[in-house]
Formats: sequence, structure tokens, C-alpha cells
Amino acid sequence: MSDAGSVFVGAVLLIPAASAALLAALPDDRVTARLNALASFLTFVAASVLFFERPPPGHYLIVDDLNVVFIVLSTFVGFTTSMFSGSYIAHELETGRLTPLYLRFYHAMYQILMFGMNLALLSNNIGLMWVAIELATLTTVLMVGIYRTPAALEAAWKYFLLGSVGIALALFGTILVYLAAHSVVGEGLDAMAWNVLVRRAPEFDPALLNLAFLFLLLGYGTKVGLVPLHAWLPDAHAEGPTPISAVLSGLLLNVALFAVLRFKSVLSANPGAFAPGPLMVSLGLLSVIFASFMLYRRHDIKRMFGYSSIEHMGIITFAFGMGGPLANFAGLLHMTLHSLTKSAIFFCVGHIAQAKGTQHMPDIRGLTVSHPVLGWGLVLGVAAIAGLPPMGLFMTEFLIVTTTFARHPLLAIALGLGLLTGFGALLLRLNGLAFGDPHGSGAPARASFVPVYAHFGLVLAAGVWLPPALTEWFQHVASLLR
Amino acid sequence: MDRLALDVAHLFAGGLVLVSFMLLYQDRMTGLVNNFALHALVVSLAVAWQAHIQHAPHLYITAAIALGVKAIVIPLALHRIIVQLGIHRTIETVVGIGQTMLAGIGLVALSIIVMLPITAKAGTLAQQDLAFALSVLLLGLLMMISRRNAVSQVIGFMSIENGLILAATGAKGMPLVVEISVAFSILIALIVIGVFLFRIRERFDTVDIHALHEYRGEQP
Amino acid sequence: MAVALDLLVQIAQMVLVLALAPLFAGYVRKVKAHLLRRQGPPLVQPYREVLRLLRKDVVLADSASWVFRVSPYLVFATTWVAAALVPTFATGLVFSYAADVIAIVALLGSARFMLALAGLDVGTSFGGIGSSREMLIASLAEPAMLMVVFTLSLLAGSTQLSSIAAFMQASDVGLRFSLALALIGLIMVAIAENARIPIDNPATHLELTMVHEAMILEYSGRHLALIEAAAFLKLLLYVSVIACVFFPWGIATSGQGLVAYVAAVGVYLLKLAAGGFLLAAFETAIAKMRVFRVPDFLGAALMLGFLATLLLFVTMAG
Amino acid sequence: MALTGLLWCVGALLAISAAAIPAARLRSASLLVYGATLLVCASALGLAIASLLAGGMQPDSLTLPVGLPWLGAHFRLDALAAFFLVVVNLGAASASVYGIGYGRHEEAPGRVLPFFPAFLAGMNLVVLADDAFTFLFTWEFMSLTSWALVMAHHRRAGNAAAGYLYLIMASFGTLALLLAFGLLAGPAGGYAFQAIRAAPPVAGVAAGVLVLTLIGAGSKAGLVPLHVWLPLAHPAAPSHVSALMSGVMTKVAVYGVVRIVFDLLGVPTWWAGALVALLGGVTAVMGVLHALMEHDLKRLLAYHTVENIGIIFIGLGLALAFGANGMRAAAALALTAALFHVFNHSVFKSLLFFGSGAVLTATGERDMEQLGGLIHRMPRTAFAFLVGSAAISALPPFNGFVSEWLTFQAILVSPALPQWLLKFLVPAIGALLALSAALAAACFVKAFGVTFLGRPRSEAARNAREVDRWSLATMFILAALCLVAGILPGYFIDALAPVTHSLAGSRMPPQGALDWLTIVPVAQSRSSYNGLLLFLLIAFAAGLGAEAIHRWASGALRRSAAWDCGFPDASPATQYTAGSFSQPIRRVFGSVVFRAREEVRIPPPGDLQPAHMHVRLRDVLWDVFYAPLTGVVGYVADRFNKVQFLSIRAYLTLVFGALVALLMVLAVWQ
Repeated sequence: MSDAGSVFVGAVLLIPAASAALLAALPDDRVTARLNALASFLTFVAASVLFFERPPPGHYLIVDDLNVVFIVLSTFVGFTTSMFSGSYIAHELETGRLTPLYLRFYHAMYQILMFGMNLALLSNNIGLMWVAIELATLTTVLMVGIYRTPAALEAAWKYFLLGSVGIALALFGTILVYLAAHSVVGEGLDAMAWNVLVRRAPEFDPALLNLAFLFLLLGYGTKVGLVPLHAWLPDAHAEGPTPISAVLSGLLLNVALFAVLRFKSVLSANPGAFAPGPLMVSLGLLSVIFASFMLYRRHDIKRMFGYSSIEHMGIITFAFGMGGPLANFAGLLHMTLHSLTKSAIFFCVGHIAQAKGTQHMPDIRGLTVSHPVLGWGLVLGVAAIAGLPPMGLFMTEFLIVTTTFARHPLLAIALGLGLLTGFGALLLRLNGLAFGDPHGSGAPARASFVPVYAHFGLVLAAGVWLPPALTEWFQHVASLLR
Repeated sequence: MDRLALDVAHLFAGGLVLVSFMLLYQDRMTGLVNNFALHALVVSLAVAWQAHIQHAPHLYITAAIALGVKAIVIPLALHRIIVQLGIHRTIETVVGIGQTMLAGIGLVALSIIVMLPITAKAGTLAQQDLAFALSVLLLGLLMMISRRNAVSQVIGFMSIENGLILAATGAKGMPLVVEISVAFSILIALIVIGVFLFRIRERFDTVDIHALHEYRGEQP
Repeated sequence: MAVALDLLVQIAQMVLVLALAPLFAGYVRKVKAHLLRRQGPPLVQPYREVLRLLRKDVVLADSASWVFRVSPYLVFATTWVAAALVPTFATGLVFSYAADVIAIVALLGSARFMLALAGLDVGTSFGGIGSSREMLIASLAEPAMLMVVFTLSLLAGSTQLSSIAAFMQASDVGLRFSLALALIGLIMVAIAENARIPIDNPATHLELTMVHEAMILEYSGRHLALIEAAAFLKLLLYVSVIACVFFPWGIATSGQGLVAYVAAVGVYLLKLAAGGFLLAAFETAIAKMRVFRVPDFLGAALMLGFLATLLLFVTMAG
Repeated sequence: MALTGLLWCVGALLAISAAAIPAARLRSASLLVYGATLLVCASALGLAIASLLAGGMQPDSLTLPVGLPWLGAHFRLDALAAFFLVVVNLGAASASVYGIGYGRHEEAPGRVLPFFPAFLAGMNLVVLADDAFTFLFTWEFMSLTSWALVMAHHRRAGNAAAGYLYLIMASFGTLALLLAFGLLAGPAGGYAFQAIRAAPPVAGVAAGVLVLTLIGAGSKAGLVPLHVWLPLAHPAAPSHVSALMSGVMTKVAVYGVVRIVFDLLGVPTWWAGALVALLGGVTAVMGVLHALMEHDLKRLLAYHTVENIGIIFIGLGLALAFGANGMRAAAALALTAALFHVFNHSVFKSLLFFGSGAVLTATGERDMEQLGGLIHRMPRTAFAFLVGSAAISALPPFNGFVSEWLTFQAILVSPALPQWLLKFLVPAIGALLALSAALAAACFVKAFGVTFLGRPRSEAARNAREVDRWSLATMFILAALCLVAGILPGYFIDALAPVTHSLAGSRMPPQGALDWLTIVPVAQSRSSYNGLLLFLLIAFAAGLGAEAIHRWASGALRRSAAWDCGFPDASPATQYTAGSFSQPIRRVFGSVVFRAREEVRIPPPGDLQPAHMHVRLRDVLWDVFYAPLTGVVGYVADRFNKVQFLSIRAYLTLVFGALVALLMVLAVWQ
């Protein structure tokens, strides 16, 4: 069993790495796009096997209940995104925004990004995870800047600087954790291994842990996009290629949050350390409220949904900060559904921007008339992201608000009003985008609707009926997170 | 002997903080770069010393990287950039040097206060050295935000990184230090290349909002 | 047997009100004329008018619809039924339980509704004026009426006219201040509802001052006759309500002998005479007010009713 | 048993809506879809009626493994649910029949057909739901689908804005309900209504829940001041959907209030009754006043929905007040009045909206000032609309009167209440009720008179044509129902007995058995009403009069021009318009409620240019409650928006600030 498991773990990591090298070498774009999708698919298959086959935790890699959910999710979204990116990139080539050379670069980078994220999720070593996340960040930076417009360069540069500072803070936190650990566990790799850390956490020096968590929260929180560390996120979403926006919102933010969660579980295992809850709750609430007000003045469609990602990361952080089985369950579920929904929305947005030739919302009108499938897809997406039934996010927001209200009424009211405000902004824009008399080019969008509606289908299914197995799984993980 | 070893380590760490203050003090571009070279030199010495007292030969690699890349290559590259991009020789600061220094003092004090409750259980690298590392980190950040041009921001960032290397090597027997320092050097190299490639002077650092509108794609 | 008698009384009542209504109107006119030192038309003049109108044939406007032609019959029927349910000379009518005072008011409301529609049907400006003002007055009169009803039911524990009358007759209600207020309120409502001075002038045809008459301006022949009859009935109805609620003396209760009934009819006629005289005197004494003073007038009525209720609370609590 | 059947119906509806997406292109699509929904809703109606008439039936509950995983979706069919299911499915079935005809004129069936069955399914599910999650899920689903229907004609000016306001207010309401259920469920998350019933909340919590419920469900029902969206959204939808939203969905909101306040909250407090009743009174009067000022036929009807919701809430409030003082019989009376009015309003409001839809299809006009004289072109529609108008104006012998009469009877019991506030408040509310009823009559004289009577004011009105059979059939069925419920109210009241029994612990005395089907709320000597007898008497008297006149007096009839005090052939423009009809009432109430401003410009004698009169009305409530809110949001958004345009250094400063701040906190904390 176990060795089979490690084979698949290897596959999850090696397939992206190998295909990255291959894609960098291959010239033709048609093939590379397909190859990209194929590689992602294989990765996804390998990852989903990990549900059943797991290796024992090693020094560097581990597959446990917490990360297997994320790894499967991220490989799945990676796969669907690669499908979408196929049709997206083809259009970019025609319009000449990308040259074949950049395209090879793009595909290679895509796979490296996948590799980085999978590594970060699978790593059992806080240092290794740090390296992996940095790798993922660097690749995304390069992809964001790929169009080389002044705006793109600025976005990339901003992302780069803020990201690097975040990375630095995270590293300091990591070192502190090691310091806290090695006097208990002893020097060497064990002092950086998750399974060991969580087990021995109660004996660590609480003061060091506190300081460490503070740095880790800020460092990785920069990647999560929590206010006030969020500045890079909207522009990175707006200026990069849309598949990358989808991956950013759908996966990278999750990975960073995943790191925060790992450390939270270490911290909360230590009785002497302070409770991380209030800190996360306040950051989350701040993000929700700030982002929802920022939505009102947006004119760029992708940047708007970038802000909505900030809002939802805020909700998730809030939920995990509240803690407790219900809130954690809701947080996990929200994380999963949000990455599905948001990536699907970005698929739609990408096609819309291509069909209309602009991301400037005032120039886009009446999509449900001119491009029914895309338009209704957008409507569906906004309804889903706003937490309207029958989509799944309703369940999570229901749980978060009700459980919070029973414990801290004011927090719940603030959260609810924040959500309502954000919804107001989104709906206002949606009215303009999807309805009214169409305006702008009515060119049919040669789009791949499969990924979009596959995601929406999953979200819908989750809203109506969660498979009991999955539920127990989430509940189990939620209980692990305390 | 052991006592002496720690004292020397502390000496290097303290020296690093001092050099960070000198960085803050500098208002000429060339002087800044040279100062940074000094900063990197001190770090490499500190790392080498740690390698010596921890009997961890692999740390010499880190020291070598620090020396080679950050004390020699990057300063030279930066000098070329300054010449080629014709960046002003004087650095325009946001607030006066004096206030910046005061803020720096405050940050050092803060980092010491934060470190106080950490028990000696933390091991050989006790409170002071972590405090020093933290101070270097904060001072670097302070430098990034109190200088208006990209090069000095890059230098600030690199000083942060030096502080981190210091802390990392100080953490006895920490694995992956070399890998991490390598990764970090790559990061920095990219940043410098970025500055050079994208011709970043003060361009994105204007406070003129109208100039930013078009970049942020938010024209109404 | 008793039921049969009650049925007889009921029918007698229906016939009686129908027969008396024009007479009462004529009587009021006569008194007014006398008070103005005029000779005045003979008492039977209203009968003559109605009969003459009945004989004339209808001149119907081209733009009139079936609503215009159906309304008079409905208005007449509704008002007649309403009037038939008010104990005039005897309580315990067979059908009295079919409607309490609220329902009776609502019945008159239906009649008004149809009439107002008829006013709008032909599509002339005068009909419109009439309808809109009529509805305004009604909408203000109804709350006032309800407050009066509230006072009465609070006192008598019923909105059933016969029960209220019985209560007032039997128990020693005594002279209550709130009852006086309620009476005044009811009188004001009655004046408004019947388009009497000072709200409206039944005699005038000066367009801008009239409400009810403007509404029925297009009517002629038998339709007009029916509407006039309905108006007479309505006036009689209100006077009878006031009489049976506030001056219930001499009303025969069911099961009494024929003599009692005859006597009761006599008493009823006396009451009508008194009421008519007072009405005429009031109308000659006062001048018609502008339409936009009407809300104040009816607002006063509403206040009186409300005051009556509150005072009653106090007195009952004490 | 019935419950499973009903759930199957819901499933069928959802299936239809899914099937309608591809089917919408077919030419016979509307026939197919509406026919299918008609069948389903009719069977659901049958099931609901059967289980309601079954009397004191045992609640029938069922749990499906969907929804919240560890909870499952609980469904329950008790008397209350059965009654509201009758209302819902009656409205749904009639709307379906109407839609078969009306749907032919739909320009974008693809935007209506898929959402219509889903909307019906949503409303059914809300009534059946038996746990907080399912309730809110279906509740919001109902809002979403109805929003989609409102947006069906998104190209017409103002509809998008209406849809926006609607969905925002709906979500706001859902949020309030969410918080209410959060209070009820507690931190452990006992979302099942069964659990909540088992442990009713303490007084303080109950008060919070009550207020939140009034906000949440009240905003959906159109309670003042949360009604602003209603007159915009309801008319924007296609007319049969407007009928559903106004006639049925608001009732589902009422159901929400009844379910939470009467069923889940346990014993009420008297001030709750005072609050609800007062809100109801204010809502009734405000609604009807707005309606009077309105010249858009459908919007006028929507405002009347607000009014009738107010009347219903008066009844509910009285029921609470009586219940709080243990006056069970009186509580039952008030509750019966409210629920009966729920039924009646759903019937005649649907009828009226269908009528307005017929006018819309015939003339393409909603503005009454452009209509007139339609009774000659479309007599059947006119007749049905007349019946509806009489019913909603609470005129005997129609059904509207009965329920308002019952409400009055409940009000007349109120002096027995011990609390002095209630003693004084309830008569005032009674006056408000009377006022609103009378004004409603005035308003419908205006609505019917200006739309159908008089002479046509526009070409469209002149060339109107009678609508199709399906629409007419629907309207006549409902009109007949108005009359039947008006003259045979006893049976309906008796049918409500199990509901009041389960909620108020008592019931009105049985009515069906009384001779001549009189209804006697409390006692024969106290008050009684007999619609049947009145109807017969009036018919008899009218027949007698007509007979007598045509036999003995003249039956002759001459046509000629209107007399009009001798003015020759006045143009249709000289007719009274809707504006001029409501002018006296505007003079009386408008200056306070609407800050009405009239600007009249009459040219000097000899000057031939037309005189101008311009009336400006302002919705005070909007100015007070909503305008500031939008202002604040805009202001904050602008302030925050500056953060989008900072320099990188500034962003780094933010990070640095956060770090230093947290470090300081840590330093202090340790």
C-alpha cells in the first residue's frame, strides 16, 4: 500500500516538473496547450488516488487528512483551468497579444506553478513549504507581467515587492518556530516536520510561538490577500492572463491560507500561547468590510472579482478564527466552493473580455442578450459568489453567520452587513453587464463552457446535497483544526 | 572559550544592527551601495563564525554566497544601474534622516521588548541575537518605506534578508539553511534584474494619483 | 307563529320605510320653507316628482355603459335593504341578524360605490367632480362612524342595532356625557352622508357647489327616480338609526300584540317629525361650507367619537 | 402521505423548470409549460385542501437527506402549512391558466418559462420547510427566482433598478431572518423547528427574534417602511407573475411571520401585539394613500398589496395581544380574520392583476391617464375587474368585506384587554382600518372609473380588443370565488378552525351549522352578518324594482349626447383624470404625507396657451430611511477607494504599520 502511495505522491510532483521541462522545449502551441491539459489531468488523477493510498509521513513529504482535500481540489482546478487556458490562449495568439515564444514560457511556468503549489501542500517540512510557496509566487509574478504593458509591469512589480516582503516575514516566523521546536524536539529535520510539531507543540516556548505566529500570519497573510496586506492582489488579478487570475484566486490564496491553518493548529495546541482566533477574526472582518466597499468604485471587471476574492478570503479567515466544529466546517467548505466558483467566474470573465475586447465594465452591456451562455454563466456565478441558493456558498455563509450570532452577535451583524454591502456592489455591476440593451461587439465567443458549467454544477450539487462521506471528511478535518 | 564564541557572535550581530543604522543615515546613492556591501560583509563574517562554532561546514556555503553575491556582485551591478539609468545621486527621503533614525531607535527598543519574555530555553542563540535579527529586519522595512527610489528600496529589502540569514544561521542545526539562502539570493537577483529590465526608477513610485489611474486600469 | 309575525313585521317595515321616505323629505322641505316664511311645496311633492320621473323615458348619453344603467337599480335595492334592517318601530325583525350596524354602513358604501362609478361613466367633468368629492367625504365619514359604533358597542356590548336599542331601552344607561358626544358625532356623519347643508346643498344646481347632484347630473327618467328614492331612503335610514339608538322609547319588541305595534308606529312618526324639524331648523340656521372645509368638519366628528370612547373607558373603569 | 405527494409536485415543478430551458424556443412552449404547471399545481391544491379539511389532522413530517448534511431537510405538513399551501397553489394554478393565454404575447419567453415553475416550487417549499436551513434556503430561492422574473423585461426603463432594489431588500430580509434563526438555534446549531419548539427562547431573546422577524419577513411582505421595493418590483414582472408576487408571495412572507411568532416563539407578550398591530395600521393607511396618488395601474395595485398586508398584520397583532392575555376565543377570532383576509386578498389581488394584464395586452398601456372607455371594447374584463374592485374595497356582499368585518369584530372585543395602552391604541387602529377601507373604495372608484369608464383618452384605448378565452376564464373563476367566499363565509371560517386551534389554542364557534349560514363571531346578540341573505335580498329588491318599473312605468330609452350642463361636445380631455380625481384627497393628506407641491400656471384671460399644472410628490419615508443610507455607502466607498491609488511605498508602509502594531500589541499582551 504505502509504497504505492509514495509512487503517486511522486507522480503528483514529478508530472508537473517533467512536463514543465517538456513544454519549455516544444515549439508548437496547439500541441502544448493539449499537453498542458493532459499533464494537469494526469496530476489530478494521481492526486485523487491519494484519497485511498497514502504513504507514511516522511521527513519532507506528508499526506494527511488536512492536505489531501486541498491537493485534490487544487489539481482539479488546475486541470479545468488548463482546459480553459487552451481556448483562451488560442485567442490571445490570434489577436497577437502573445507570441509563440512567450507561449512556451507561459505553459512551462504554468506547470512549474502547479509543481510549486503541490509541493507546498504536500510538504511535511515548514522550510520546504516556504521554498515551495516562494517558487509559486515567483512564477505567478512572471506570468502576471507577461503582457508587458505598463499596467502589467506595475502590477507584477508591486506583487513582487509586497510578495517578497511577505516571504521574508514568513521566513522569520519559520525560523522562530524552528527555534521553539528544536530545544524540545532536538535539532534537525524533526524540528521542522508538521506531524512532529503538532504532536509536541504543548511543550514549546509559548512566547516564541506567539511571535512566530504573528510573523507567519502577516507573511502568508500577504499571499492570502488579507487587508491591509492585500494591495498586490487586485492588480495582479486584473493585469495578468485570465487563467492565472483563476489560479491565483482559486488556488494560490488557498495554499497560503493552508499554511496559516497549519501554524494555527500548532499554536492552538499550545496552552501557554495566546489564542490566534481574535487576530484572525479581526483581520478577516476588516478584509470583508473593506473589500465590499471597494467593490463599488470598480470599473475593471477582473479587478472587481479580485476584490471579491479578498472579501471571501476574509470570510474564510473569519470562520477559522471563530473556530469550533461548525465554523471550521463552514470555513473548509467555503474555501473549496469559493475556489471552484471564483475560478469558474474568471473563466466566464476571460471569455467575455475576449469577446467584447475590453475589461472596462461600462463598455460591456446586455450580455444575456448578446452572449446568452456567457451572460447567464456570469449571473449564475455572481449569484453563487453572493451566497444565494441553491448554490453551495449559501450553506457556508448560513453556518458562519448563525453560529457567530449565537456567540458574538455584533460580529455576526457586522459580517452580515459587510456581505450585504458587497453583494449590493456586485449586483449593481451585474445589472449593467448582463442586462439592458447589448452594446459593444456581438462577436460570438469561441469559448469552452465545459469547465465553467462543470464547476457550477459541483457548487450547485454541494449546495443541495453533500455526499455523507465528504461531510464526515470535512467534519473530521474541522475537528483537527479545533 | 564557549563564552567567547557567543560574545563574538553577539559582536557581529550588533555590528549588523549598527550598519543598518548607517544605511538609514546615508543620503548619497553611492555611499548607500558601499554601505550595503559592508552590511553583506558583516553578515558573511557572522555566518562564517556560526559555521565555525557550530561545526556546520555547510554554512560556509551560505557565507560564501553572502560574500560573493551580496558584497561584491550586486553592489557592482547596482553601481552600473545607477550610472546607466542616471538615477539622482541624492536619495529623496520621505521624512528627515533625523526622524528616521529616531524611529529606528524605537524599533530596536520594540524588538528588544518583544524578545524579553523568551526564555533561555531557546538555546544558544539567546534573546539578544534574535532581538538583533528582528531589529535588522524592522530597520530594513523602515528603509524601504522611508526612501523614494527603487534602488534604495531594493537595498532595504536585501538588508532584511541579511537579517534573516543571520537569524537562520544562528538557529543551531537548522536544516535547509543553505537551500533557503540560495532561494533568497535568486529572489534578490531577480529583483535587481527587474529593476534593470523594467527601467524602474521612481516611475511607479509617484504619489500623483492621476498618473496611476491609467496603470490601475480604473479610468471611469 | 312568532316567526310568521316577525316576518310580517319585517315586510311591514320594508313597505313602511319605502312609503315614508318621500314623505319625510317633503316634510323637511316644508318645514324649511315655513321657517323661511315661504309657502313651500305640498308634503306629497316628492311622490309626485318620483312618479313623474318614472313615467318619463330615459335619455341616455351615447358614451354611457351598462354600469350607468344598472347602478340605479342596485343603489335603490341596496339602500332599501339597508333601511329595512334598521329597527324603526319594532325590534326583533326576522332579518335583523343579517347585518349589524357596520354591515349596514358598508351596504350604503356599496351603493355609493356604484353611484360614484356611474358618475364617471359618461365621461363628463361634472360627474367626475361629484364622484371624487363624494368619495372624499365618505372616506372621512366612515372612520367617524366607526368610532361612534365603537362607543355604542363598548356600552351595549353589541353592534346589533336591535340589541343596542333593547339595551338602551331596558338598562338604566342614564345620561352619559360620552353618549352625547357620540350622538353629535353620529349626527354630523349623517349630515355628511346625506349631502345636507353645510356639506352639500340638495336643492342647488349651481355646478361647483354641488356634490351629490353633480354626480347624478346625467341621469333622467326612471333612473333618476330610483336614485331620488334611494336618497330619501338613506335620509330616513339615518334618522331612524339615531332614533332607535339614542331615543329607543316606545319601540315594540317582538311578540307584543298588534296594538303595541300600532302604538310603536305612532311613536316612530312622532320621532321622525321631531328629527325632521330639527334637521330643517339646523339647515336654515347654517350656511354651506367650502368643500375643503369638510375634512375639518368630519375630523371633528371623528374626534368626538374617539373622545367618547376614551371617556367611556374612564367612566367604566371608575 | 399528502406530504410526499406535495413534495413530488415540487419535484415535478423543478423538473418542468429544467425542461423549460431548452423548450423555451418552441412555438407552443408557453402552452406546454403553463399547462404542465397547471396540472401539478391543481393536484397540489387538491392535496392541500384535502389535508386542510381533514380537520385536526396529525402533523405529517418527513426528512430528506439533502440540505444541511447532518441535519437533512425537514418537511412538515400541519394545518397552517396546509392552509397556506391552498393559497399558494390556488394562485399558482390560476396564474398558470392565465399564463397559457398571456404567455403568447411574451416577447422573451426564454426569460420567463424556466423561472416560473421554479418560483412556484420555491413558494411551496418555504411553506413545507421544517428547519431553519431549509426554510431560509427555499425562502431565498424564492426571492432569487422571482428576481429573475422581475428582470424578464430588463430592457424596459427602470426595471433593472427595480430588480436591483428588490434583490437587495430581499437579501437584507433574509439576513435578518438568518440572525433571528441564529438566536433561536443557539450556538449548538439546533436548526430543526422541532428542537426550537421544544425549547422556546427566554423573553429577551424572544423580543429580539420578534423584531428581526418583523424586519425580515416584513420586508418581503411590504411592511412600511420596508415596502419601497414592492411597488417597483411587482409591476415590473409579467402580469401573471405580478399577480403571484403580490397575491401569493407576500402571503408566504405572512406565513413566515405566523410560523415564527405564533409557532416557534411560544407565549407572546402583549407589547408584541401592540407593535404588530400598530405597524399594520400605519402600513394600511400609507399603502392606500400611495395607491391613491399613483396613476400607473399595476403600481396602484402593488400599493394596495401594501395596504392589505397592513390589514392582515392588524389581525395578527390583535391575535397576539389577546393570546398574551389568555383570551383564547378572541385570539382565534383575530387570527381567523387575518388568515381569511390572506385568502381573500390572494384571490382578488390576483384577479385585479390579471385584469391589469389584460388591459396591458389590449392597449400596451399601464398609465391610466391614457386609458378610458375600455368597458365598451372589453366588457368581460371590465366586469371581472369591477367585481375585484368591489371585493378589495370591502363592499358587501363580496369576500373582502367579510374578513375586514371580522377584523372589526376583533377590534370591538379589545376593550376587554387589561393593558391601558392597548385599550387606547386599538380603537385608533380601528379608525385607521376604517379610513384605509374607505380610501380603498375611493381608490378603486378611480382605478375602475378612469380605466374602464368614461371616454377613451388615447388611440390605444380606442382600439383595444377583448383578450383571449384563457385569461377571461381565469378572471371569471376568481370573480366567482370572490362572491362565493363573500356569501358563504361560514364554510371558509370553519375550514380555518384547525389552524387557529393549533396556533391560538381555540377556534371560532362553528359557523356552517347556523341557519341561513349566518356568521356569528362571538354571540348572536352581539353581532352577526349574513352575506347570503343580503345578496338574496338585494337581488330580490332590485329585481322587484326593475320588474315593477318596466311593467307599470316607462321602459322607453333614447340615446343622445351627454347633457353635461349644456356644454356642447366636450373633448375627452375634459373628463376627470386620475390626477384630478385624487386631487381633493391629495389636498387633505398629501401635504403631510407626500410633501405634495402643486404648481399651477393659468394664462391671463385672452391668452390662448394652455394652463399648466404640475404636481410634485416626494416619498418622505424614502428621504428619511433610504437616501441617507445610499449616501453613506457612497461616501465610505469613495474614501476607501483612495487606497486603490497609493504608491508601492505606501502599501509597504501599510504592511510595516500592521507588523509594528501587532508587535506592540504582543509586547503589551505579554
